Amino acid sequence: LDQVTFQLDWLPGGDKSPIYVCIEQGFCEEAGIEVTIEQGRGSSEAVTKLATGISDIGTAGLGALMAATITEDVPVTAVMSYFNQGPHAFYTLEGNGIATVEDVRGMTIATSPFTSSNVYLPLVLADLGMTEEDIVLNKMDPGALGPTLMTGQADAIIAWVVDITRYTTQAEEAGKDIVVIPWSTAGLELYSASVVANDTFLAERPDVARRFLEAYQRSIVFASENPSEAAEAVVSVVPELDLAAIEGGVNDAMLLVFNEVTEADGLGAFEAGRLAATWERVAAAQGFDVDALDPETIVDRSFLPTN
Amino acid sequence: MSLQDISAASSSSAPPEDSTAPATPAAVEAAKVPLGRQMMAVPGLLPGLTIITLLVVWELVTSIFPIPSFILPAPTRIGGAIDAVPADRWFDHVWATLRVAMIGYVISICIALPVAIALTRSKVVSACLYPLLVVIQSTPVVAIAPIIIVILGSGDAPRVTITFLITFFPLVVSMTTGMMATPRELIELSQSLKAPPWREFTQIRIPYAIPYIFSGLKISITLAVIGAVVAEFVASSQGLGFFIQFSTSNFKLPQAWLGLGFLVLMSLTLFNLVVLVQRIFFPWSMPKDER
Amino acid sequence: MSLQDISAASSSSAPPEDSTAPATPAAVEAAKVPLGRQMMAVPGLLPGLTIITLLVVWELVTSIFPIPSFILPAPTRIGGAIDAVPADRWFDHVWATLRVAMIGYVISICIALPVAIALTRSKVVSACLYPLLVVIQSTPVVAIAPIIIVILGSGDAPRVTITFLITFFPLVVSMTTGMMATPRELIELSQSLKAPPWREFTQIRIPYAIPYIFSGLKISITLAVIGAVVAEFVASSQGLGFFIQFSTSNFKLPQAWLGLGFLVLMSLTLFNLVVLVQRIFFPWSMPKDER
Amino acid sequence: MPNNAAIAFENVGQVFATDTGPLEALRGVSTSIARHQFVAVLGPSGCGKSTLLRLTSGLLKPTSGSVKVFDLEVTDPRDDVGIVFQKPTLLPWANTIDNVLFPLKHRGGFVAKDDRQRAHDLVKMVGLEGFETRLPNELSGGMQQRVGIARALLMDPDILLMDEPFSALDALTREEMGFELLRIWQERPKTVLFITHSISEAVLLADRVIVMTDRPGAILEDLKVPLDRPRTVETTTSKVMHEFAGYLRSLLLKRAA
Amino acid sequence: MPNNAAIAFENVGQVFATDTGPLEALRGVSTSIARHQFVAVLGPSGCGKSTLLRLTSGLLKPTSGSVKVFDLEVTDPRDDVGIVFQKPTLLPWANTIDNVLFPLKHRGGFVAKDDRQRAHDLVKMVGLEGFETRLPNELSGGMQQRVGIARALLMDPDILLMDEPFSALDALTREEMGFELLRIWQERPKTVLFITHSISEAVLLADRVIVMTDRPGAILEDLKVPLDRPRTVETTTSKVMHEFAGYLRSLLLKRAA
Ligand SMILES: Nc1ncnc2c1ncn2[C@@H]1O[C@H](COP(=O)(O)OP(=O)(O)OP(=O)(O)O)[C@@H](O)[C@H]1O
Ligand SMILES: Nc1ncnc2c1ncn2[C@@H]1O[C@H](COP(=O)(O)OP(=O)(O)OP(=O)(O)O)[C@@H](O)[C@H]1O
Ligand SMILES: [Mg+2]
Ligand SMILES: [Mg+2]
Repeated sequence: LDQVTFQLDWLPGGDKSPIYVCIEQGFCEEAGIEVTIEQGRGSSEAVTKLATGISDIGTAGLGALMAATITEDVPVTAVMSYFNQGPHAFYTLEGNGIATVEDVRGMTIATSPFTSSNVYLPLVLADLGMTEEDIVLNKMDPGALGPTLMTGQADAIIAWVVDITRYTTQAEEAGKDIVVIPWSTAGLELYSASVVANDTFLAERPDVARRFLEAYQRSIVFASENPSEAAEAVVSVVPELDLAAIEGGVNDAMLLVFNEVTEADGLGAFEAGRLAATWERVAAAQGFDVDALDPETIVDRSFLPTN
Repeated sequence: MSLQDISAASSSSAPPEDSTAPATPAAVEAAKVPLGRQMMAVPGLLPGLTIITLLVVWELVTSIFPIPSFILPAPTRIGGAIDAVPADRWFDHVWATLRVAMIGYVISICIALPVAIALTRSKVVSACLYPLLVVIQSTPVVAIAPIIIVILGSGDAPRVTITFLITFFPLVVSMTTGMMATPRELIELSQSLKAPPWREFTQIRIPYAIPYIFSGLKISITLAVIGAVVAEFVASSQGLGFFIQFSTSNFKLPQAWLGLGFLVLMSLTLFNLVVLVQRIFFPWSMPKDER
Repeated sequence: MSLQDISAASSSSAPPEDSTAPATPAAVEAAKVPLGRQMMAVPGLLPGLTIITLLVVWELVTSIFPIPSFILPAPTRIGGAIDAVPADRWFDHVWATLRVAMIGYVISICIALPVAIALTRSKVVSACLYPLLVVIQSTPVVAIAPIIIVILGSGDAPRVTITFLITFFPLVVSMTTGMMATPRELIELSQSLKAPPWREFTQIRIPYAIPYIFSGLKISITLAVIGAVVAEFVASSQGLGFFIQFSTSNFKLPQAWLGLGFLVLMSLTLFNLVVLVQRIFFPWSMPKDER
Repeated sequence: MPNNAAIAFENVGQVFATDTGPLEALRGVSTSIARHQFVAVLGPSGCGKSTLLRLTSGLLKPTSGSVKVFDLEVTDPRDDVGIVFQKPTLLPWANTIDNVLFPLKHRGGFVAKDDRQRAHDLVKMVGLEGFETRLPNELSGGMQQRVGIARALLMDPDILLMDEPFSALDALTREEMGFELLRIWQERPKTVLFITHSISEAVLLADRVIVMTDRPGAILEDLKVPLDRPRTVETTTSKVMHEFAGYLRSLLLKRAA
Repeated sequence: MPNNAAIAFENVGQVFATDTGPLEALRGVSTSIARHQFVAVLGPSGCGKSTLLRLTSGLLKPTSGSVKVFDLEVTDPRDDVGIVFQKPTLLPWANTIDNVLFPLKHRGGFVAKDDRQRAHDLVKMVGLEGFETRLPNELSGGMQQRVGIARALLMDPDILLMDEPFSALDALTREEMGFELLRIWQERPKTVLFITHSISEAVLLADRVIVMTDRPGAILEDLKVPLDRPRTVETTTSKVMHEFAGYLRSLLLKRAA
């Protein structure tokens, strides 16, 4: 069997289920691949590990890869999209008077200090004619976001839509109802989590990469069709996790994988226009020169399974 | 190993009541309010009671006030989380953290001692080395974690290194301070015997520095656990630190708190072990009534 | 404030060469290899040279070996990042971290001293309090960050609290150890004078414990900076810790390293200030040749 | 016990508990010292003289019997007692004057200009003029001892306990200090318990000499000194003194037999 | 200087630099001590006796002049020198026997059963039988001093430097210890520099007595003791001894004039 080290961009959870499905359902093995999972602590860290060859292939935010490429020219390339929408969203409570993104004007918003959402926040606000001055932004540990929202210390928080189930459960305990307002509803269209790979790996073992992507895609489809089995796959490797919660996480995540964009472009595709739009957003958000990078250079569609 | 040994970490200046021991006036006064002292007699009673009281208050507070469990779960609820994870997984996590903490701690001691000796012996070495030590100490581990991981891979090595980095400085500072505080008379005694210079350390400065060294060892043992945990935050897929972070990010708070409980228990036990080692091997370095 | 004061943190047992001072044989021997000692004479020369050497080696290594700059950028490249951020932003970040570190440190000292006195005075208090201190010390801040934030809001308060929690234990342990190590004769001298008991502390135990206390202060000052940084990881939108993490997560690595450099510089300066305070106010607590 | 006893020992015994077993230091010591009496204690090394002094000071509680000072059982150090310890026991961080002033500062008294003047006078009296601002480690052994003496005299205590205060002094300084002590004692009468190994010093200074037996310490003899006051340099060469000293010497030597 | 001088001082001066100004402790000390000579040093407190001893030991380097031991300039402590310090200077964590054995252990010698036996014999000799396993803080002042003496004798050094070794001892123990020292010195001859404040002790023990002046210390007189060896208890009462002691006393008192 070919050995592949798969890099997660964060801790295991429902949104990471495909790689566990790949292992537990034997898809990877059928493709002649044995996978080792390397856990991650954020997209930048994942990109660094992929760039140095600690891992071969994995998931990371496309924005992070763009930033890494333009500043450090890392030898990492995106080979497949995973989330074809931004996962960023406002979470608020029923009765806080926020129904659309526009309603956050003048509100107190809590966010974690280093989430990529912060980068896009000014863009979303700008689209609606606001700046960060129009809201009160508090940055805090991600673990404090939920409590802060429930205790009313913040009117809304910024979190990812993959966490809907978790926050809903937490709100239930506090006797509250969660309202989720994805930024895509305000027109933030971009690729986020993508499958990215080390260039050396792609160059030296293209066949393995192809077989892996095929198995991985199969796993994604399986997970979206069988969320409870996908959750079981995760929990059987990581027994600390709770089956019901993970199943919810799988469902939440799949909304970002299978949606109208997928219907239009296909699973895992990098559609040129959307890719360019993503880069424009990233460049605007981080103050890069839009012309400094051709976003096409960081993707390689040749490894995508032809389905 | 129980909690009683903690008390050995401190004491009043008064000796215990013992009919044959010399009693200072302070001891005599204490005889008038003997409850606390009587309780001291039962090993572990007071520290145990303190912790139990704390848990009871905590339970009451969480049951009386409407504190949502995602802010502060009740102890009983935390205890209930023990089933959330199979026993052998708990063991794995505890063992992973303990292993890293202990290896890092031991390495730290083994390196800190010669470094402290070098710093004590030579002013030149000291002038060159001290700023580097402060630099290392003040570099936040999280900031250089990627380098450590890239260089050391993803086994125990990076975590042991991080633990080492966190525990090292307090050890060096206390050891050096102790060795430098050795009274001039004792140094002169050593010099007058024209012994090999390293014996000045093994037989005079280090024994003299024992209270300082143990002060450093006590500080560092808890830092070793913290170090292992921080290392797990940064790079790991097991250990209590990983478990806590993982549980928190999955909103499983009672389980995270239970992990925290195990962590605290581990720290307490290790701390008490250090105190015990001092009591057994260096009784003279403790106040007389503590031996 | 320059680097020279670091050397004061340590010394050899030999006094400096001074024609009128009593010279021990060690000093005489040193006269045969005077280069290092001659360099000692110029304040800050040796520590400065060490750091410069380090930077040069680093520059050479990064230019000779193909080390990708996202792992270890060359110092020159890091220096170049100074323009990445306007000077007043740098100042804001430095000031935010410095402020939190200093406030936390001072509060820590103010609370640690009475706690150490209570631990020293009463064995019962000690038996009850010590386990709690170890519990607090061994609780990873990151794990309880949510509670701290929910309780204290999002101003400086949670960050100061975190800094306090990190610096507190080493201070308490070293202060307590020092006060308990006070020789029995001196305690008896105090008792024989029948002075108010607190004077035993102010005039005997605390002065005696000064070397221990400064050992704790030196350890804690660097921890205070670390604490402020960790606090910024957890809850902040400014400060060097935030800046480093932010730059890292945006892959602006030279800029992150420069932030690290400022952090290290801040630590070094504060550490040296502590050493300076000891030298100015408590010269007798340092080896004679260091005053 | 008579009402005018400044210090009274009633069947005092002291057993030290040590890691290597109990050690009986004193056994059945009973005696009393009248107000303003000057009592010297002689005895072999390790017989319990310092222990006796520590019991009187209240730093140690007897394991049997009782010690009374001014008819009150001693449970605590008292503030009318001044002690010269066998070791100088100076604060290493304080200079000579500050060490001498320490009792005043430590009891919380305000250090007036007057007190400072008195401290300077005492330092001068013990022959340390010019060493006021030196630290203990810059003084010779005998000088350190003299700082300790000056310190005990500063508070002008009712009871003065002195543990071999002149042991590190040369003959001349020793004699001078002895006469100074007598002068102070006569000017401002106080009860003095004075431990020494010098027989002639004991005889020259004291009203009474207590001779102790070897460990466990007990009182071997308790003798009135047959010499008039005031004692002068001439006394040192008087025949009575010589004979009495000779008797004491024979007592102390006897234990060997 | 003659070739057989064990210790030679040549115009030795010592000035201490302190925070509060320089202090001249010794000025122009020149003398030499023959091999196997027993020399006592007398002098007022603070005159520089201990300083002289520290210079001889090599723990201190003179600020002017030179000190030679066996014709070699002293730059370093030597291993054929044994020292009894003025303070006992025991290791607080070691018991009596371990403190006595310390020089052996510290020099790295293997502690043989034999050495242990010798240590026990020495402890017995200084009268501390039964206190072998006690820690220093469980010993009386005089007992601690005796441990220090036993320790210095363990290595049987060629040169023995003793700084008021018997100052905390009672008359009898002092005399006994003096005679023991003489016995050892006669059995295994060595050069002894013996600082004391007891004139009679100096006369009883030494071949030569050096009397020093007040600070800055210099040699006032250097006298041969007109007494034959061996000295015995009878010597202590002899007329020659008495007269010589009287002369020394007058010398020491003279400085006051
Ligand atoms: N703290 C202690 N613990 C154990 N034993 C002690 C302690 N203090 C004194 N002793 C023992 O008690 C006995 C008497 O000691 P003490 O100090 O009173 O003697 P001393 O008469 O003052 O002798 P010296 O003239 O040598 O000073 C000694 O045998 C000593 O070993
Ligand atoms: N380390 C030092 N620093 C400064 N001054 C010192 C030091 N050691 C000794 N002195 C001074 O040198 C002088 C001589 O001291 P030394 O200890 O030699 O006297 P001594 O003759 O031994 O006196 P004693 O009989 O009292 O022990 C004293 O005035 C003392 O203050
Ligand atoms: Mg005594
Ligand atoms: Mg001396």
